[in-house]
Amino acid sequence: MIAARLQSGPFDPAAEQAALLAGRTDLGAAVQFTGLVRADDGLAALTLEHYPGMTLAQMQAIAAEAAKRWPGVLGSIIHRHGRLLPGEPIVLVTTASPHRGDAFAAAQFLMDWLKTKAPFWKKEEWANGTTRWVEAKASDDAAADRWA
Amino acid sequence: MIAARLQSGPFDPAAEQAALLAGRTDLGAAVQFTGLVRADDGLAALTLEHYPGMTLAQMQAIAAEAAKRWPGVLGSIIHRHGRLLPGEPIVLVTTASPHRGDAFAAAQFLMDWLKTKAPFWKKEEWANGTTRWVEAKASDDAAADRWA
Amino acid sequence: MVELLYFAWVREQIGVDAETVALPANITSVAALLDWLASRSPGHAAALANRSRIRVAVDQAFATPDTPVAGAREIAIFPPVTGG
Amino acid sequence: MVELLYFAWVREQIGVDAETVALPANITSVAALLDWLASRSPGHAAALANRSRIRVAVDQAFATPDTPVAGAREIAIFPPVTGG
Repeated sequence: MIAARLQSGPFDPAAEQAALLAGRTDLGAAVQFTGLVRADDGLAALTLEHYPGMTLAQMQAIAAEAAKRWPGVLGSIIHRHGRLLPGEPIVLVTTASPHRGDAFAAAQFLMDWLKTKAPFWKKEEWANGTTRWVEAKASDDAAADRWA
Repeated sequence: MIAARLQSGPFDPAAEQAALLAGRTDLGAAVQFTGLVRADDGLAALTLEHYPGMTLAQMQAIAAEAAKRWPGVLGSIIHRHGRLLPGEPIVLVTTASPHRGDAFAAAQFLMDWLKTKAPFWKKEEWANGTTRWVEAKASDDAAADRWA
Repeated sequence: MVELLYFAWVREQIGVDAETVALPANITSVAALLDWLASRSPGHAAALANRSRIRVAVDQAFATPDTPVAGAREIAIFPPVTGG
Repeated sequence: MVELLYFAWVREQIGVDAETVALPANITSVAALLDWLASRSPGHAAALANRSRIRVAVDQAFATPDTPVAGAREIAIFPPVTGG
């Protein structure tokens, strides 16, 4: 079971991982990925737009695909929307599994598919008021194609 | 810079990650791996023996190798020793990087090398008092060989 | 009638986030829809000028240029996604 | 004199966690050291019976069977590692 959530507020990585591990002693590996607003070029903020009717459903479909490919993996994915400041977390992927290989693979798969198959769009905003929509990256498509 | 610590007590994943990210806005990705005592076969406890003079130095050498291979990655590795109960965390690897690929790769490398190149030995203990030293796994050697 | 939804810079260039249109009977595919939409205003034309930068979802499922649009209730048009 | 350290089941089978020995002059490599040690007691022999399951560190650096031991201060003998 891999849950999906879409929210504007922050998330609590420790609570997400604890929820997966609670009452289980068969899980030897937990992986957590946090994506953050990067601002090395002076970015002031990032706004994440989503498709209200489709984005959560698509996240759930991505989660279901990961659960099918790695049946022993538990997990959750949380993606934020709205305006976020440099350093703020955007996305959290948590996986747990008996062995580390599956936990790492499922977490990477979930991120690669979230990047390329979930309808979100990032708009960058600088201190002088200029804005720019982030371009999709070929490297993200290549990463997603690994799992085809 | 990737730090290494060897300790008997527990660790705080959130604090480890916060320490890497503090004051930085150039890091877009953070990965955390937690290894836990697995007890699906009725294990009562696990004792981790180490080589006092060598283990920490070897962990530091592994950390230095990762820092050399992924120069943009910050990180820390913490490994516990002593007697641990099912569900308790054994090892924590935390990495942060501008992009997710390097953060994931460095975290997996660190785990694969810790498993095969750091002098630790696990002794399993069951409720009836029997004990057994864990055998090294060929799959761990294969995982480490990926990075040769 | 079909509800058209626009996101990100497609929305900004067209100038509205949604519009309800009656599709002519000869508009049967996503590709034909985009051609027809591009003729509706300079904003539509600018937004849809480079089809390689346009993605479409028909009734909330990702579509290709030859996906049928007959009977669709909601068609979303947007740039390649950049979440995560 | 060299300090020998034993870990995990090697330590348990030999029965001590460390011993200080004077190496005979003809013991120049790790392989020769293991052969010589195996003759010291039934416990040593049992612990070292299967060399494929034995790992050695000379002065805290991982060694191979042909690593020299002359001048070493500390030699550790243990099973393949199982941490992480």
